[in-house]
Amino acid sequence: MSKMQIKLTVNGRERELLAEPRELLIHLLREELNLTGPHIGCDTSHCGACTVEMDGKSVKSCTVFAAQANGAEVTTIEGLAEPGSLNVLQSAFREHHGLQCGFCTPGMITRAHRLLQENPDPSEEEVRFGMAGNLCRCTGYQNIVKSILAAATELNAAKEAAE
Amino acid sequence: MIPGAFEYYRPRGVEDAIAILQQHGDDARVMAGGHSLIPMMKLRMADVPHLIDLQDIASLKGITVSAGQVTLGAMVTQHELINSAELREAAPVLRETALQIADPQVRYCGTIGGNVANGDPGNDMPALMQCLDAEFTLVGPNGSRAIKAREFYEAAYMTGREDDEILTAIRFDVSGAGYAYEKQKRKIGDYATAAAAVLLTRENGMCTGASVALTNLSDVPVWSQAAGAALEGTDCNDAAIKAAVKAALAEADPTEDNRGPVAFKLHVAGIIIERAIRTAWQRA
Amino acid sequence: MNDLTPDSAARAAKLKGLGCSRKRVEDVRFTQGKGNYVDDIKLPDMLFGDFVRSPYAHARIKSINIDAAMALPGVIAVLTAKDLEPLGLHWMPTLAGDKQMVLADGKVLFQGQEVAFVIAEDRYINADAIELVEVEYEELPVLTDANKAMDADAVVLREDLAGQTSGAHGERRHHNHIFRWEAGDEAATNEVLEAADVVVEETVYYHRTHPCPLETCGSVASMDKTTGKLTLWGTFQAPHVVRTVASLISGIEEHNIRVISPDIGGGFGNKVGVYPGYVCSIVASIVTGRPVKWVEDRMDNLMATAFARDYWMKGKISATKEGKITGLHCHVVADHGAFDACADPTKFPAGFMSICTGSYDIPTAWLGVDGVYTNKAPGGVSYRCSFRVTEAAYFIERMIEVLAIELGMDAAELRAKNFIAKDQFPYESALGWEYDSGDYHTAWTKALKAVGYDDLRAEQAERIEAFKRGETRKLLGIGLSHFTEIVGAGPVKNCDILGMGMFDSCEIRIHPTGSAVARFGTISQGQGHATTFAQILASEIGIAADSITVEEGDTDTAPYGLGTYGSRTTPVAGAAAAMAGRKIRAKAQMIAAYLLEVHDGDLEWDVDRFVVKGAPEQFKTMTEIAYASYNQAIPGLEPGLEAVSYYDPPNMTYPFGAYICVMEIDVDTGTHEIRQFYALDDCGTRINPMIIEGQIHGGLTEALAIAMGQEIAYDDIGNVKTGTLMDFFLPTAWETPTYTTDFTETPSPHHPIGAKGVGESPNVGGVPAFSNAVHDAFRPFGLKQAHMPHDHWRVWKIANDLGLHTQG
Amino acid sequence: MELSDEIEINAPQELVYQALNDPEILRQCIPGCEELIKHSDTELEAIVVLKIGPVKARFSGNVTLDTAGAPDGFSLSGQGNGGKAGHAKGGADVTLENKGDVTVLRYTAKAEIGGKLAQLGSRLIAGTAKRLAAKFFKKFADIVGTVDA
Repeated sequence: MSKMQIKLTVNGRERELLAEPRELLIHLLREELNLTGPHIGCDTSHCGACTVEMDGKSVKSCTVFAAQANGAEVTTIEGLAEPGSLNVLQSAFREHHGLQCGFCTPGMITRAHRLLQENPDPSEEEVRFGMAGNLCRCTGYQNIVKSILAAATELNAAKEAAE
Repeated sequence: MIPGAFEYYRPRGVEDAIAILQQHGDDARVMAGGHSLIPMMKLRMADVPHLIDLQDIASLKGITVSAGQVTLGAMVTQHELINSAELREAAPVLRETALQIADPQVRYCGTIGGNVANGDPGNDMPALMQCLDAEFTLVGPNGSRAIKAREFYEAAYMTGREDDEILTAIRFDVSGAGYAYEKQKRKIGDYATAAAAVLLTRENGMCTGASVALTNLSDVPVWSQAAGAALEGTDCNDAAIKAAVKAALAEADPTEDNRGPVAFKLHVAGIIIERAIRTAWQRA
Repeated sequence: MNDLTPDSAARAAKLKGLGCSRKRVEDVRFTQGKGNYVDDIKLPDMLFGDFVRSPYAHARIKSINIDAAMALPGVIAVLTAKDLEPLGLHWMPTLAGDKQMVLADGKVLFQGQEVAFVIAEDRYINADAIELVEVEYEELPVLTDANKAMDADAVVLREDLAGQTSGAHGERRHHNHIFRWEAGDEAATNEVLEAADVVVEETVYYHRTHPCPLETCGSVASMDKTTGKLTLWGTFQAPHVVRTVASLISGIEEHNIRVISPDIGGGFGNKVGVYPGYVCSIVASIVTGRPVKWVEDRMDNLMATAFARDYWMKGKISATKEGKITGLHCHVVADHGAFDACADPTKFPAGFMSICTGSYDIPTAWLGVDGVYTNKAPGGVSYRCSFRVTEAAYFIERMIEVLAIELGMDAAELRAKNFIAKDQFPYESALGWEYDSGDYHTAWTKALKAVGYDDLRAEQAERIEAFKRGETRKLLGIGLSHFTEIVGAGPVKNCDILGMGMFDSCEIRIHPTGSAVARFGTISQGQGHATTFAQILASEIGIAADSITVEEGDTDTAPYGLGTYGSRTTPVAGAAAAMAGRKIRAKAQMIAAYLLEVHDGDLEWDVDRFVVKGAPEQFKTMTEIAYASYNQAIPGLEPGLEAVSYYDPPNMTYPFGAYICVMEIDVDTGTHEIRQFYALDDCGTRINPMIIEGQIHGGLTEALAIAMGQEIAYDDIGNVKTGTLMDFFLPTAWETPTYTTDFTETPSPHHPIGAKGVGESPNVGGVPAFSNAVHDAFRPFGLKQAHMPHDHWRVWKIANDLGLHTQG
Repeated sequence: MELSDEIEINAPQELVYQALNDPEILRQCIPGCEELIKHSDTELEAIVVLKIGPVKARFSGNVTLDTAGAPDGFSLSGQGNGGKAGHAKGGADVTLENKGDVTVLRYTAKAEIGGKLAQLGSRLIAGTAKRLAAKFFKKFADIVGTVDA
């Protein structure tokens, strides 16, 4: 099948490449752009390890065709913080032991990032519900939830201090 | 998992999409959010040589509430349904249902149109649409026609939509009825073991309008007229509820799968229907 | 830099050694998405390989036609058993002494079995080519019920074993029989059972499930034909064993094989075994001269790689009227699938199932295990448990419960009455293990008190009354579990894998400026080795954990080790770290003595330095000593400061714990809610409490999944019904409860730092706690035993069978 | 999976029995049947396209008829291969009861589905099979009934 021209903005940078329409966004990111943070876990949109942000939505990039992402703005874990630094969520995951093998972590943090954009002060229940599209086999979620709540508190404190 | 190859189309108008459908017949399919279709393509269960992505068709978007009627563009996502303030006012049952579909990521992509047009008995919106007595707009080569949700579903994946038609909009009346969408599932992301949508109108302590519909309890959504009739004219007392549950279950025809055997599903369905009725009545 | 803080405790705190909840060093990479997993590896000219798999569970292969696949542009080769046969690679040895087809040789024996290996330029072409390989099958009768495997008329599965009346573990009694393995004294046990006041008999089934790490299995093989060197990256929990196996089966000299386990996205036992994908990627790289990557998708992973459990355990337990247990009899039918590819120490084909006397002083016992073949995937790995310990714990914790019912005793009290007492350790069990240490009564009392056990029982009694009065449809279950693990495999005298003794290793090199690198034969899959090994060393050698780099997983640099599984890392490699550290310290002491011009014996160790006894102002820190070791000629001593330890543990370690689960069950829908889960663990000396807690949370969540819904289910004709994460239950944050963790600390007497291993305890102890809660809820209505998983419909069925729906 | 049902056909038993053995009528009645070739009185070969939503599988297979019970009934068994979608095997027992001008046809069918269809589509298979069977007999009744009329 013929390849098509795909133009998208990834982590703030415009990228243009040729891809088969059927190429999955996760492969485009991982194979063509070497952004190996998002991972493939289940292939059927259940695990969320491939979560990236696309046009302000958390999406499972294993269930999006590259062609669909044509023209989109995509952010991956690699684009969440300045190179060489951890953002508040990333630090909180480390501080509260919100990860073990690290495989689900990029998707988890990318999803949590969006969750806090939409709901900056979530309850534990809201975090659990809002993170239910991301599976983790190692942590049992307790410290993931703790990390996200801690990040929310810190972000809110910083916002208040700025006001 | 890698899908088979396809030609990709992203038309900007419904007519363009229909033209492509006409040109390729059975080999073409439209895709809304893609979260039912893409996994099937990746599993190589579905082979779609011509894939028509509807995301650029502006006319398929938008939520409108006016003149006592709700109109939803087919490409309105579950996420948008959940977060629409006017919808929360006009039809809170949509939010209640949408929140029980899949998971957050899938709800950003999954659309109301895809959910109702797909014809998968596991989808939640078809039963709700039957409960609301919604009307679907189908546009095809010969123009547009309307079909009632209650007449749309024929069998698993078989609906009243012709191959060259696109479901473009969903319309239903605003009602102040008490509502509930009750669903039992194994986990987040699963289809219903049993689910029920109920709308009840209450006037002077009596039920003056009742609508009951079921999800994943047959190969089509089940709108049970008899169940509604059992409640109408009563004060939704235990006996009436029991009669309604019995009537609804008489129309259920679940099959055994990993969620459990038929007897279990019917039993759970009974409980779920009863809970939905009680919640709806409380809210009426 | 020398730390001049005079206060020892303050200096010790700075080291971040044992007992410190040190933040993990791995996380800086992982949180940025900079982990390096197998599928992240990209080499120039790399090809992609993947399998044509069988849709049938049992069928003869009549023909394979690869022409259409080969005609597709970008397809390099399609390998079948016929291509591998001349190389002797169409079959491979399993870890359990059986052999397994690499590619289907004449027939297929389970759905998803590897039939052909397609090699193509990329994974898209590969996937298209797989569809084009035409395989003609002739269906054969399918055997999925292990209990029927040894019926006289059962279909013959392994034609290659025709006429073989003995296997790797002795006599074969039937064409589908693999082995009989026994422990204990059956005659004596039968006598005790016959003479007992009370005997109960129950069949306890621990269903088939799968470790399902979030990262599937995969490998990248790169054969450099000019140097003759093969580099193999893969999801290997035991990289050195893979190197040895690869050398043995390929004939490539071991020094010419470099095996690298990069970051691993969870293992839980799934990545111990050797899979056809690994072999085929190697062969493909040799054949094509190009690097070849193979990565499973999730369905492949669930259908074809190592399953866990599938034990039918028939038990009898006897006791006096007062509730003192006198005997235990257990016969297991073990469903091993099509090939015996269990990952167990060689002499233990049923793993450590003989720990099934649990935490109890049971004077007489017998265990017999019959392994059988069925048309299911091979495997039988320890899914977050040390070699069948979870089966053993589940068995005894169910038998205790049914015995309590028979005796009319409270199950908590029955346990306490039969615990091995503190002063009985070291304790020799009836099935031959020497428990090193324990204090079960203290832990149990603490646990019961923490949850308010008596109040819970009172609440339960009230609930039952309310239920009978029709005021509620929810029952309350109190799930008790007291487990004893056996981990740290293992002493070389009785534990080996493919002949390799199960020691482990540590090599330390101190740099001149006082920092260090330490290498191990293990490999982390999320357990945080880079963090915790450094902590052990920090306490042993007085160098801050932050100044110690830990490396694992590269067989060219790491010392030989048996890998990470079965909670063996801390008990074995952790001990090696301590012992290597002590060697360093011993040499450091000599250097310090030379520098301070005193005798070795005049010095004492103080956190990070040697101090002259009685003259605290005279000392040499490790930093000074390290520097001196490289720049001073010290008579009688070689320069440098390095040490290696290969540690052969004298015994296993026996972590234990007391778990209590409080569960609400809706009788009508079969749904549940976990109101409380209390987990007390005793893993001996605690290295990093934060990481221990994380391990417990994760293991409990796996236990929750297994007990409450997770299974690999087959239909009658061998279709895998649970091949995607829609049906294979992995709980989300929404279904997972919040856990309360607690601990007691009973150090292992034989381990250098007293540590025992903890990663698997929560799975071992958690499954019976969840399951017992379900059972306990229905106990007042007559339930004795119901099989897992306790998903909604099965729980509903319990209620239905007990007649609890007729009153509603 | 087991299916059973009964249907009244507006034609005499003899005609119904003949129709059941008529490849052309069967071809028209079997949903999605593209080809039905009669190799002998008891051996048939069929190509059937099964369409469930986006899933389209072309099954090719053999059907063997057992006519020992003629004309009060007969049995058939068959197996088919749907390529990547999976495979199927099954059989049906059909009895015909003469009620004057009307014939009551009763059938019980058994089917085993294997491969991806069974793994991924199990929740839809039984319902679909029921619909397809119903569709077959409805069409059959229509055709045979019309022929008679």
